[in-house]
Amino acid sequence: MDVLYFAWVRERIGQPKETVETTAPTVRDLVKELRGREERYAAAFADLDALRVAVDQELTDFDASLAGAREVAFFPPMTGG
Amino acid sequence: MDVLYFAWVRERIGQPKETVETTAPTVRDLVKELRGREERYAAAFADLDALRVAVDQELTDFDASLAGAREVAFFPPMTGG
Amino acid sequence: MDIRVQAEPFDLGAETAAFAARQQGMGAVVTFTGIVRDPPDGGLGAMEIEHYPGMTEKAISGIAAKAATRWNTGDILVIHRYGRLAPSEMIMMVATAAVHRAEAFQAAEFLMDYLKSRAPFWKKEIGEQGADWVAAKADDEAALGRW
Amino acid sequence: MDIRVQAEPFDLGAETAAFAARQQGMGAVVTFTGIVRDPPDGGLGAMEIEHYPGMTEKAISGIAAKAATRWNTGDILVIHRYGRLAPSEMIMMVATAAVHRAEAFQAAEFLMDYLKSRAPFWKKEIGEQGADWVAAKADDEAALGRW
Repeated sequence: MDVLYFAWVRERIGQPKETVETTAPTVRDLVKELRGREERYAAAFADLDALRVAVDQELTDFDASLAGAREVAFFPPMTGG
Repeated sequence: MDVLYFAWVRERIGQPKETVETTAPTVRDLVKELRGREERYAAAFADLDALRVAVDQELTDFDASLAGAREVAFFPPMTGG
Repeated sequence: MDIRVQAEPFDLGAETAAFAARQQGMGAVVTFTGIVRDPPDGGLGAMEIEHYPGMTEKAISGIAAKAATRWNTGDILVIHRYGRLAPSEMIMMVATAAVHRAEAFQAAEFLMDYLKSRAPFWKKEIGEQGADWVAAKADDEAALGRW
Repeated sequence: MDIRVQAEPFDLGAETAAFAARQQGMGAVVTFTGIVRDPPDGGLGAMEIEHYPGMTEKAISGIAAKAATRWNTGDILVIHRYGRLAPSEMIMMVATAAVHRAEAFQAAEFLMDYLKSRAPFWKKEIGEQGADWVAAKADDEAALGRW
């Protein structure tokens, strides 16, 4: 599964994209796995309220299923316009 | 005093402007005088709710004083924009 | 404040670009353009716009000054035409600038609501069957209530 | 529907004029333009806009489609830039057309409210003292509540 990071999440993780082998059933489970990996993940995912998530380029929430997902992206609240 | 007419008021009166000698203290008194003149005035001023008035180019109401006024204009509700 | 009442057409693109370019420290520009509609039934041949020279400029300046005080706008542009206009011709435009988007939108809507009902213009629709003065809408008068 | 996500500048005047010219039977055109502000204290050196290629276009198309359904708009144009922008450069624009003015204004405000908080763009302000990601405002999230 491709995992993408944007804005300060990308800066904390230190890369824009990586491929992750996971059987995590939901986004929240994936976040738990990533947090356990390295300090930079724990830092990036410290406060889920400050984060948003998209699965296959659709905005969703942390309880969303990852069944069949090809791409998950984590980022702060958007500031377009 | 110059009296101006616009839109369908101008069409009913048959002219855009005339000079009127009057001592009418208010717009309403002036309207009474004009109504008494000729049928075309009575027709134009039949329904005051359908009319608006400006004294010296400021929108006002029919009870406005004419003391010192140089120009009075009668017209239907505006449809700009 | 740039207020123009004219018979001539105006160049919406050039006016919008020039307006945006001359703003300083503004984050938002809003424009509104009113166009003579060509209804599907093809009834409208032309629109004739009458106005009250002298009072028109004063009334629009007063409306723009109120908007500028209320929303701390950067600048305001109003161009309004009079005379005979064909379908799809532009009748008028306003442009507003402000630091934030909500202010620019509100100032533009305020200007439009007041121009509709408080600036001395009258529209006449000229069709094949004759000509009719456009009646003021209760909605337009009611719209002023929100400001 | 014309949606463009690009690094290049756009020509506000030409886009606005072309948009208005291609509408049929519409009485109202509204445009909004967002500009990089140059604050009075001169702190802002540049703005860097990051986005999520692929999702950005999808998200904007979805927002525009919602607006078009809700207000029966004539057409919708959205141009949004990414990359590094200097103060007074234009960040983005939207244009809407509708039969009546209220619909054109509402569609444009709806687009802006949703673009602010639901399209995957992130702004970073780059000053002399360093760079900071712009924080999302509670106001912007709250603005969605009105639709």
